Amino acid sequence: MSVTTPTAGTISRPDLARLLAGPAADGRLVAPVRTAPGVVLFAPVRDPGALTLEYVNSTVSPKGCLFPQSEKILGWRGGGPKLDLYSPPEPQPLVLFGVRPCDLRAITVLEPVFGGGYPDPYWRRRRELTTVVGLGCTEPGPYCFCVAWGISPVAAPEADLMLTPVDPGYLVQSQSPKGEELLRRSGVSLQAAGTEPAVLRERRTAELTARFRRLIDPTGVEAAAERLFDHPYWRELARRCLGCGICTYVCPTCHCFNVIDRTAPDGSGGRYRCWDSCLFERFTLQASGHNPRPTRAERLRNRLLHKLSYHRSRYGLEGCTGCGRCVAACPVNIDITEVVADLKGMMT
Amino acid sequence: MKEITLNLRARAMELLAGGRVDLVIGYGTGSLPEFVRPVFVDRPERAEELIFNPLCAQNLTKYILDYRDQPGRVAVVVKGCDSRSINQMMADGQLDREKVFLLGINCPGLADPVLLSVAAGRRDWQVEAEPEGFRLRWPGGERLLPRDEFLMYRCRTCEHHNPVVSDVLLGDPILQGETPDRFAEVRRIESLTPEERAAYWDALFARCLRCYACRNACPACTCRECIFDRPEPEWVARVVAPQSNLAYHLVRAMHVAGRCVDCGECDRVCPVAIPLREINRKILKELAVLFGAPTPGTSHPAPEPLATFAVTDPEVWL
Amino acid sequence: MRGNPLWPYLATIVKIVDETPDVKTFRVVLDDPGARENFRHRPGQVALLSVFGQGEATISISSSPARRDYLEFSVRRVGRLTGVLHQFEEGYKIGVRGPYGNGFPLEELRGRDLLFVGGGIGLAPLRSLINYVLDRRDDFGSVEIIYGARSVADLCFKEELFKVWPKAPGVRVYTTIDRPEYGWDGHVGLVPAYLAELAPAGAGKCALICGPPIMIRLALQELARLGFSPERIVTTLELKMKCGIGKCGRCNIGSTMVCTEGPVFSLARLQALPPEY
Amino acid sequence: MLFQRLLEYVGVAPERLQVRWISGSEGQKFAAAVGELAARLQNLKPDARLRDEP
Repeated sequence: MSVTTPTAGTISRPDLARLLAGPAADGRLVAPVRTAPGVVLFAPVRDPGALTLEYVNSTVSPKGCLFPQSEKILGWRGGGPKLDLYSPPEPQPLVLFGVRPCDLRAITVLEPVFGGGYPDPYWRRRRELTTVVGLGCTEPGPYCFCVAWGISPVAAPEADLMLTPVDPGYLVQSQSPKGEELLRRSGVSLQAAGTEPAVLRERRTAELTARFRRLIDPTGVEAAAERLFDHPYWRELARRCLGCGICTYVCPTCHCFNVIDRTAPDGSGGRYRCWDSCLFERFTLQASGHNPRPTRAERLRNRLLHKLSYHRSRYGLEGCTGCGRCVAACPVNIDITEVVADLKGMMT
Repeated sequence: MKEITLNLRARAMELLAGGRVDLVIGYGTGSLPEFVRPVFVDRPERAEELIFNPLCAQNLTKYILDYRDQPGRVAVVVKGCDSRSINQMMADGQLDREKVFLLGINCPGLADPVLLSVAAGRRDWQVEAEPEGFRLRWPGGERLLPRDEFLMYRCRTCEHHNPVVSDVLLGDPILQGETPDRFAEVRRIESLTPEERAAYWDALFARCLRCYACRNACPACTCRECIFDRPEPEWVARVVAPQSNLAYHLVRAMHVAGRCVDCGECDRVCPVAIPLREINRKILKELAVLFGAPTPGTSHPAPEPLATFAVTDPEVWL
Repeated sequence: MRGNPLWPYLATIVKIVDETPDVKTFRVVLDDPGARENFRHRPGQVALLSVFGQGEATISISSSPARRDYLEFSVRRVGRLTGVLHQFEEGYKIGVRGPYGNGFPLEELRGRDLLFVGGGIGLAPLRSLINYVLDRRDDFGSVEIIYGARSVADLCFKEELFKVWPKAPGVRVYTTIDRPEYGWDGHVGLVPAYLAELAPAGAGKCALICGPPIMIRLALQELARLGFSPERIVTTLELKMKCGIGKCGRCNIGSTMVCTEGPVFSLARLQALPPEY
Repeated sequence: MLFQRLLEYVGVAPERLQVRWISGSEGQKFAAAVGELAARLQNLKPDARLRDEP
């Protein structure tokens, strides 16, 4: 993603609606929508007025725009000796608005997984077709801890267009050709930015960092996790785990998937890539009946260690971005920040 | 609820110290004041981890199944709604009553965390039950909230403040009073036109993540191997789509039909707040209409509406 | 859609051999000549076979890379997909994706004496290496093959086991079955016991072992007792794989992805991994 | 009965589910019942909510 000379400036609130009016009109805008009390989801939005700006973060991460929960990866016709494959339809170009810095960092966290040795064309294509509009935070949420991983709540290079709320409007920073394209097509002109964007971000980051409810220091947790692999802590923690998929499905960096074939009555069919969860019982069950992770303890350990250790040792990147969704959504209060503190505590 | 907590701790310590049970499953404080979580106390000195406050919503009875095949006895804290699960699990042959000690709690009604967050305008708060209502405290503020406006949805139509089965009662009995209509929401949905009903449920199931939290939290979902996990035959497509989400919820509702005790856990654990219980409550209403059946688990042994045949049963399709 | 690692090459089944009542060897030829050209595999590598409508399964490539014009997969009927595959006939289309995995460490094996220890279908990945060794006989030292199965009918690759391999230079084949059977005058007993009985000298020799986990565990103890060093005992792990390219997050042992960094591991490396396989 | 009412509740046409009590020896009754079901379904347009799309 080549970064051209970043143009920056401010726009007013009504300008924001104009910025998004084009994509919204032709059904290409995905933005946060309050769908139920306490539930904000990224959804297609036809009228910019329908999206919400009063949200700390969405209940489910916007990962689904780049790595959909169910995606047809190929189809076939015929069967037996006569069979041919066909490609799925092209995904639709999208404008994804309202992505917080923790979810923007998640794109970088997932890049080596879907890029890497065997580049994944589906992720690549959706990345190319999606213009990501980031929105800086004004207030840390009750369960956020992004700064613990060195993420600024108001800055993220992954966004094509980065908005930072400044009264009365927004500071807009275009960080890619796609960002500039969106600005140009919307006809919204940027007024001169009062203070230097970088300076403003610096100040805002420091301000917000002081207002986080709790901050963890994850340094050393990777070594702790390695050493405590066999510790009974995991079995004790997993006693209350329901073994459901909530924490993995709301998470912006979980990337595990299953490949499932579906057949129509006439024998033709499609192959789907769908989200899967290492918490599910059958995730590692082998045809022979052997399961390397037979109980919830091993599975919960695998999920937490993937975030706190494995992702880093495989890709040199933290596996967690501190969005706090799994802390908010877990029905039995399995809190990853508490696990980090426990693991480090057990090492001293 | 403070004296309930003290009674609970004392009784748990006594049971553990006396070797009557090897484990006490109850509620404990969470990683943050607004969270409560299941705790598994296996030593007398850990008894003071046990608490009871207006957030203790989880139905702990399903955890008993994890210890069913292990030696020793387990004690579990049960509220009124949870205790119906005990009766139902016994009726399903899932529970050996001798191996379980029931710490019954007379529950006056719990607070709805979502409503409390709206009242406090933030999510980091603490709540305590007081005779006149819920005392809500957050950094820099405090309010006394009227009880019936902030009760959890399930508690507004509570049928059993007092456990229907227990080995000991840890609070003073609460006057049950007349149960308000539990099927108001079901009737509202029934009053819609078929197209409106279809649109209503489609919109809800469209946001279902198929995370299976509703199934994993449900005390009536006790199959050893669930059909939704088995790829062969794939009764319901594992691919998340409107059709398979609808099929999943209908099939699950039918599988727990006549056994769902209306404890409200599926509602509570759903990460995208789908009012799942209105499906189960529709079935409960039909069971009441067709067979005059009370809420499953109200008593044990009791004839199960879908497992027994009576000559008076209606034969609509004969 | 080339350049798509999840897109299988279409292939045609040209020959099906019934090895045992529940194992069939499928010889397949990739339809697209270009694909045939650049599908280079090393012994011990795996491929993901697509049975359209059932999904994909990870199967080791049991044919030697030296024989370039076809690929062979020996598949035991254990589940849904393999069940349907076993009903396929010659001429049917399947999908092949791969080759994936690291394969046997040929550089370390070159010039050494080799001991193959196989159990049941575990002979399939070893067969790829055995035939490779026989195709380059001078590059390797002596070859001993200890192989066992539940019964005579369950012995895989009988043609090679009794007629081809014993006649190859410097190769000794020891076959056993679990329980005595009418008409079988060979050795009777489990593979680890037979291994202890034969007691091949371990110094400088590489051992390659594949089979049911219980056989591997017992045989490993014997090999250690016979002086085989953990670096030179090599096995393949049969974990569930859905993508084969290190993305679907299923086949990890700790942070090691078996599909990309395995499935072949030396005992030394296995012992360094967390006990989760 | 129960399932039919549940289907109705979620907006699926109840006549898509028909239940009959037919013994093994009542061949004609079975044929008639199936014929009747097919006839009823003819005038119902396909319900995309009930068909998995491959």
